[in-house]
Amino acid sequence: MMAAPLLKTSGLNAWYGESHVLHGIDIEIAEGELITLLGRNGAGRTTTLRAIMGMVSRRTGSVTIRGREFIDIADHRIAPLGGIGYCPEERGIFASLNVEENLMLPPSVGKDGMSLDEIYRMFPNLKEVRKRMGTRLSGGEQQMLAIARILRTGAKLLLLDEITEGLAPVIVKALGEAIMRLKAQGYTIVLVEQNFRFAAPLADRHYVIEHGRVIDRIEGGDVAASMDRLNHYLSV
Amino acid sequence: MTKPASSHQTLDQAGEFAESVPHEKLARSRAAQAVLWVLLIAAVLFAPAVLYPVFVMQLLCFALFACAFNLLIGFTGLLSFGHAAFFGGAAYICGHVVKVWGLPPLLGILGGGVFAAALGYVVGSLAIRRQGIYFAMITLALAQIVYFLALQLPFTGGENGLQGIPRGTLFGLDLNSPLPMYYFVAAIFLAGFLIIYRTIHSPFGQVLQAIRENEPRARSLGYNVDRFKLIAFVLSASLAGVAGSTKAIVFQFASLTDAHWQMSGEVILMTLIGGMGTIFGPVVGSVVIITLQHYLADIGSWVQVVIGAIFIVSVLLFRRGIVGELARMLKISSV
Amino acid sequence: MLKLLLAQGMLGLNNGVFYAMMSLGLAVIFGLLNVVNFAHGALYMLGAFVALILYTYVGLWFGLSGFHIGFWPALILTPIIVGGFGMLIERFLLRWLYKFDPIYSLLLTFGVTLVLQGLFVNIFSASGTPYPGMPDALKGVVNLGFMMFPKFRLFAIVFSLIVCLIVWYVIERTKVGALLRAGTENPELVKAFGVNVPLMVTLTFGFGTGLAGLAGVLAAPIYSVSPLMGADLIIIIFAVVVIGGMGSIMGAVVSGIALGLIEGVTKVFYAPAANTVIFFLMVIVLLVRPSGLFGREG
Amino acid sequence: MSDFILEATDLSRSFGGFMAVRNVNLKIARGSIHALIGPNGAGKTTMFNLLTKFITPSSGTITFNGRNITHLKPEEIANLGIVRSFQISAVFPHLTALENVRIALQKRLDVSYQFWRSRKILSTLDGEALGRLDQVGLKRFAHVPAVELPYGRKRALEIATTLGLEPELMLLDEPTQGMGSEDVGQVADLIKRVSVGRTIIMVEHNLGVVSKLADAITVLSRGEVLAEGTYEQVSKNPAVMEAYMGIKAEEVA
Amino acid sequence: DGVSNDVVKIGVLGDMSGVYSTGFSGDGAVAAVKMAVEDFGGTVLGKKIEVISADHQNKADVASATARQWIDQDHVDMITDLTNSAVGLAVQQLASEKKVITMNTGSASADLTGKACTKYGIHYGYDTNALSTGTASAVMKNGGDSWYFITADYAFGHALQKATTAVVEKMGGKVLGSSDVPLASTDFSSYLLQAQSSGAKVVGLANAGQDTVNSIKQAHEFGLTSAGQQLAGMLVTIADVKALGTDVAKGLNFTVGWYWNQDDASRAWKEKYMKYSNGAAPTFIHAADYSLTMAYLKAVKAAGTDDPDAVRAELGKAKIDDFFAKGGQIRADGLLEHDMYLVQVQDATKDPWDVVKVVQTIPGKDAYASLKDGGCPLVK
Ligand SMILES: Nc1ncnc2c1ncn2[C@@H]1O[C@H](COP(=O)(O)OP(=O)(O)OP(=O)(O)O)[C@@H](O)[C@H]1O
Ligand SMILES: Nc1ncnc2c1ncn2[C@@H]1O[C@H](COP(=O)(O)OP(=O)(O)OP(=O)(O)O)[C@@H](O)[C@H]1O
Ligand SMILES: CC(C)C[C@H](N)C(=O)O
Ligand SMILES: [Mg+2]
Ligand SMILES: [Mg+2]
Repeated sequence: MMAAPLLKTSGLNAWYGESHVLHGIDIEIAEGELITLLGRNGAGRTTTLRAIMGMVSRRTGSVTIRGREFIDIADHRIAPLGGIGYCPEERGIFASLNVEENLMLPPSVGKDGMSLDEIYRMFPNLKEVRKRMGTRLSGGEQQMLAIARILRTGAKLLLLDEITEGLAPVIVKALGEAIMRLKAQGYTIVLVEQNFRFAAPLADRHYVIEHGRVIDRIEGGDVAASMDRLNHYLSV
Repeated sequence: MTKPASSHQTLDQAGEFAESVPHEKLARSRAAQAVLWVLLIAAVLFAPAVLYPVFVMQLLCFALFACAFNLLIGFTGLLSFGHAAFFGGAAYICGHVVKVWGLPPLLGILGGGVFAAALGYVVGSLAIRRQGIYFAMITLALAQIVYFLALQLPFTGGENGLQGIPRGTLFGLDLNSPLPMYYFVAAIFLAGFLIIYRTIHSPFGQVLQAIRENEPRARSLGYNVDRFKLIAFVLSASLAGVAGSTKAIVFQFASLTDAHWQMSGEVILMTLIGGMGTIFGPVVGSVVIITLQHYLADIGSWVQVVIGAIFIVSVLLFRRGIVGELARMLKISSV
Repeated sequence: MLKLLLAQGMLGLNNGVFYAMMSLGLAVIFGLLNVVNFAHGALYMLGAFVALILYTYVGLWFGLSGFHIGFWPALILTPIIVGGFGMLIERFLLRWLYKFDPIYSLLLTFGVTLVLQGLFVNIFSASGTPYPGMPDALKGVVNLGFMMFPKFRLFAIVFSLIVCLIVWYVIERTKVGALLRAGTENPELVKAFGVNVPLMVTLTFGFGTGLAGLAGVLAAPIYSVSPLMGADLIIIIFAVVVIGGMGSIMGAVVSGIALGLIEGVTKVFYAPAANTVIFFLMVIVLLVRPSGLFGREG
Repeated sequence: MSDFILEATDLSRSFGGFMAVRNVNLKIARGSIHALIGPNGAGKTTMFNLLTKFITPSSGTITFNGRNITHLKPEEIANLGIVRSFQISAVFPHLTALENVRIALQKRLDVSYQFWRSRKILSTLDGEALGRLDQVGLKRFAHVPAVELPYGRKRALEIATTLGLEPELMLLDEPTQGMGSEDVGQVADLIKRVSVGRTIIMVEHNLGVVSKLADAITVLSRGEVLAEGTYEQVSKNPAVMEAYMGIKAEEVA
Repeated sequence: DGVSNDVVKIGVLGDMSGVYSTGFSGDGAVAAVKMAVEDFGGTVLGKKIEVISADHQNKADVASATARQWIDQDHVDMITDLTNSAVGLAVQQLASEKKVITMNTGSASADLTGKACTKYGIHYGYDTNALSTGTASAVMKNGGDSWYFITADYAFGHALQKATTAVVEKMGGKVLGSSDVPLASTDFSSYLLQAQSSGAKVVGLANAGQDTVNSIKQAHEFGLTSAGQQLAGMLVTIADVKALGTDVAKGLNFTVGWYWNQDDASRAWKEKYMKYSNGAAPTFIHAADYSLTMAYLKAVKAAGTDDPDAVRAELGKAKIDDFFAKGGQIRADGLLEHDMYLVQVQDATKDPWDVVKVVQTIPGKDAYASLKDGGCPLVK
């Protein structure tokens, strides 16, 4: 049994315009946990995160954070009220801002976010390039920047979407280490990943999503036993 | 792959091409087009029987102008905000050729067209170096230079304009009488319209569409994109010039109004209202606008307010224009 | 000759600061919202009319014949009113077009221009009306040695320069600018960071148009207030902005002033060319530096 | 004729002060599949852009079949038989699959500037276009607008279009990026199939695909060539292992 | 014979909203024409008299298109006002080709009855020659013998500058230069500086309406007059003087075709007119509009038809002697020759519209070019 969930969705439905993408997503995560959302392309994992952030045309059902209902909260108030940091799939580095401006951009959403110093200690590469325009960075640097950016805000609940996509193995490895460290520091993390090998050792629990529904839920400890099932879902 | 957060409708998607649609739609579109062609030709032939011929001639000139403009915006994806330079500039040249050199009007119109083509070559070469909104601004600035030349050069008559251009004769017919003049203008319009239609449905037009849809890809397939754009630009400019020259003969007048940037705005408006990237849209658009201007003339400068409001509403709600929206409702192709 | 050069230079500077303030507003709106605001000239005209209306008509409407709202209050009120009007345009019209090609917002504001100009031509006639509210303190001339220069114009120059500086500072040197730029690039994400982007966009548009309104008030006592006063100005301003580099705040200010001066000096040598010189320069700049003098590449 | 179809000598490109590609020498053997790999930001896409002249090199020369092509324009490069694909899929969205391919075939008819002729003459190409589509398994989608095709099929269409030009040298930028594993396999097979009789250069992060397809590999890192050789050679190279795979790297790099 | 289409239609084609809409054209002109029709009785030869009007926005092309339609479609019998010489020249030529009488009051260019004269074109009220004769010689007599012109850059401005130059040079003066300014400019400062640095004693304003008002105002603003230069407005109306205020305009000399306070008949007419015009006093152009409408209707009546040839012949026959024109005569070239008046701005009197006093009457034959010198090719 787990502690009272920090974030819980139940019956979450979401639409992009006319198209109904999520058909009732139920997930929960307790403070300090790390869960992953797995699934094939187009299953609706990204949309789940976006729906939590209010970044869809319409959403229904329930999203509670620390016990508070968020489904009717205006989209720009979700991050501050929920203390959430969202790292989008496409990284969302701003081309017209340099690295440091990118870092400083998101307003604080919680107490004791990391200072610039701490961030540069965690990602020394960023310090080297801090005056370079955002999109001139290499893919890996952009990815680091996207994560660092939300750590600064004091968000303790992180929604991370495909942070390893298109990255060289060397950087994937480094990111894995960074995530481990964050988890150790008590951050609560929702991870969307294609790269199961990356996600498996990190997660407390996996949710498998297909066609906008959670079709399975696998506890971290059971992964080895459930490998066949997983392979089938993901057809790896 | 990362998906765009929201689907973007670009200018390119305002129109669509016949052969990119399923076959039954294609058949229906063919039928609709045939009907439209018949209607258009009938209207052009018989309009002067019911309407004031000068008014219809004015319509035809602007319709040709808008069709020429549409070749760029609708089928090449280039917004020129300086097309008045070709329309007005050619009008002066035509006027000069006919009035001062004493050549027949047909040669005057030809001269205007050739001049506009040359001007189009210069403006086009400069402008196609940039895209989108920058392209629009550059054409606007270059057209301003043309405007100031029209104001300053002695032969244009400055603010007075070039007045009293004789209509002369065509193959012995006196163009001062309304009907010969009318059918002369109608012939020019239909010829211009045909050229545009053919261009759009030519191998060249096919490449233009490819460029509009994905320029880097067209380039990577070995198409000299700039050259295609430039040819389309020159073609459009010269037809705009023919339209302006013809108008100069009809009204026996070439003036700054025709070269002013507001004229560039007006032709955009006509095209937008009728439907960018549709074959018949610009004709419909110019009929709507000119008719409004004509019949609302009594309310004076309120016309401008009405037209501005129409502009706003069509940008907000009917970006496909009248013909585009109709085609969508009837599920036929508008090209 | 030198005297004339200096004198025309002063007038050029006078025009230049207007160009600067106008293109600044346009650049703020373009650089941050990616909207080419064709209505900028019309809003400048609106600013001048608001000043005139405050002075002449408000009293009449309320039956207080001696009641005028003078220049100084107008200097504050007008930008607010015009900016507010701009915000309405943004909120109710432009907002629906951000997801389409920027050409549509250009066309929309073009329509707005037609409507505004048409309305004012109808109400106030196309000919100008002089603005009677020039404050006494700014009447009269200053002897600059090489010319007599009206005090008011001197005031307009200094005042505009200060405004430009402040705006430049706020946008380039504070987080506001960064937020705005980010908000244009990816509004959804900035929203997800907890910023009320639509409000911010509305305020920015209001701010940019407010600048046009401010230029309008400053122009009212100098030129006569007429519905078409912004019609040709907007085209010049476009050229200024393209030369400066679209969206560059610095570029707008510097090239605005520089082009005013160049125009003024051209008048000494070959007056008819003065109107065209800006467009020639624009062509040259575009040939040499396609992204404008201060524009970012690409 | 030399065994190398394409040679780049001392190729460099800087953006502002930043050298994205520095003194790269590259030789591509005729008829091979040559992979370009390396960490993000190594300069792979930039290399592609340089080779196809979408950007101009700051210095260095490129020769193709012994001919210096350093100063040609992108479309001239393409007309020589060097055709590229893009990192993001590049189709003409509102043309049907058939029309997409036909745009490439049309070049051969030499009518593209003829605005006075009817488009109907293009239908002589339909047969061949269908053949091309068949080759990549898209025949039944011939009349579907490209925009409606799923992602993997768009990539296939892109390849079919590229093949329409009968390129001697094809450059593919991350052809499998963002694909589900089932699509990845298909595209890899496709590349293998069409590589017959031509040379292919590809950028790819998916090492599975690289190991399966590539005859030779060049590893770029920080704009420079880090290693060259076959998959076996390169994957055992310690420098590559450290810089690319991150094996042995202790900290975040 | 008889009346075509059973109606006599008069078209007032003017600048209804632009720089010339007060004082010259606009509502004031339409009011004068309508007043004349009413005074005439509303009918002629038993047929209704109809007045239509349109705004040409100071654009010759708009004017000519409107006139073309008026003639082709609406069967207008006479077109008047035609303020702005570019408009006047265009419409007069077009109308004459189509055999329609034009009676031009608004536009000033002497070319209308000079080298561009036409068979059915009449110019009524004033022209550039008449304006310059009185004003320029008055200024020359005061020692203003070197001139710089600020000229409206179109037919009118150039004609006025040419006519004034002729007078100045004939009297031994010199013209040092000129600046052409687009119609409806709002900023004259740089041209004024140019004028200042030319060192000319007189800055001649060959413009009108709003343009004149703005240039005089800005000349004051930049201290031109306090530095000793003299302004000469070549075409000024009392509406302009009102707009400037008598303190700014004080001392200005200019020429008019009529002034309301010159005699009893005129005063009486003014009183009546002000009821039609929302309380604005008539300028001499408005008076001319009334006078010419009367003259035209009388000619129709006398001819017993609205046939243009007959009416034109009638118009040339009768002497025109009313409150407006003294000893007036429409000549073969179409010009109405009548007396002009040199006036000077005076301090305000108890009537707010009494802004000038007449200092000199210039007999018609001195004011205008003679038939021979006019250069009309129709009269040989
Ligand atoms: N902006 C949008 N408009 C319409 N449909 C969308 C939009 N974004 C995503 N979709 C659709 O929603 C479904 C779920 O997409 P989502 O991005 O959540 O998938 P995912 O599981 O994250 O997969 P991926 O591996 O591609 O990132 C897909 O079918 C996709 O096509
Ligand atoms: N136009 C540009 N201006 C400045 N820097 C650039 C530009 N284009 C690329 N760069 C820089 O050059 C470097 C190489 O970029 P490139 O896109 O070639 O990398 P890549 O190897 O293709 O990486 P990825 O695997 O992420 O696609 C990066 O650091 C990038 O920031
Ligand atoms: C109203 C007028 C001053 C017009 C001027 N007389 C002209 O001929 O253009
Ligand atoms: Mg996703
Ligand atoms: Mg790349």
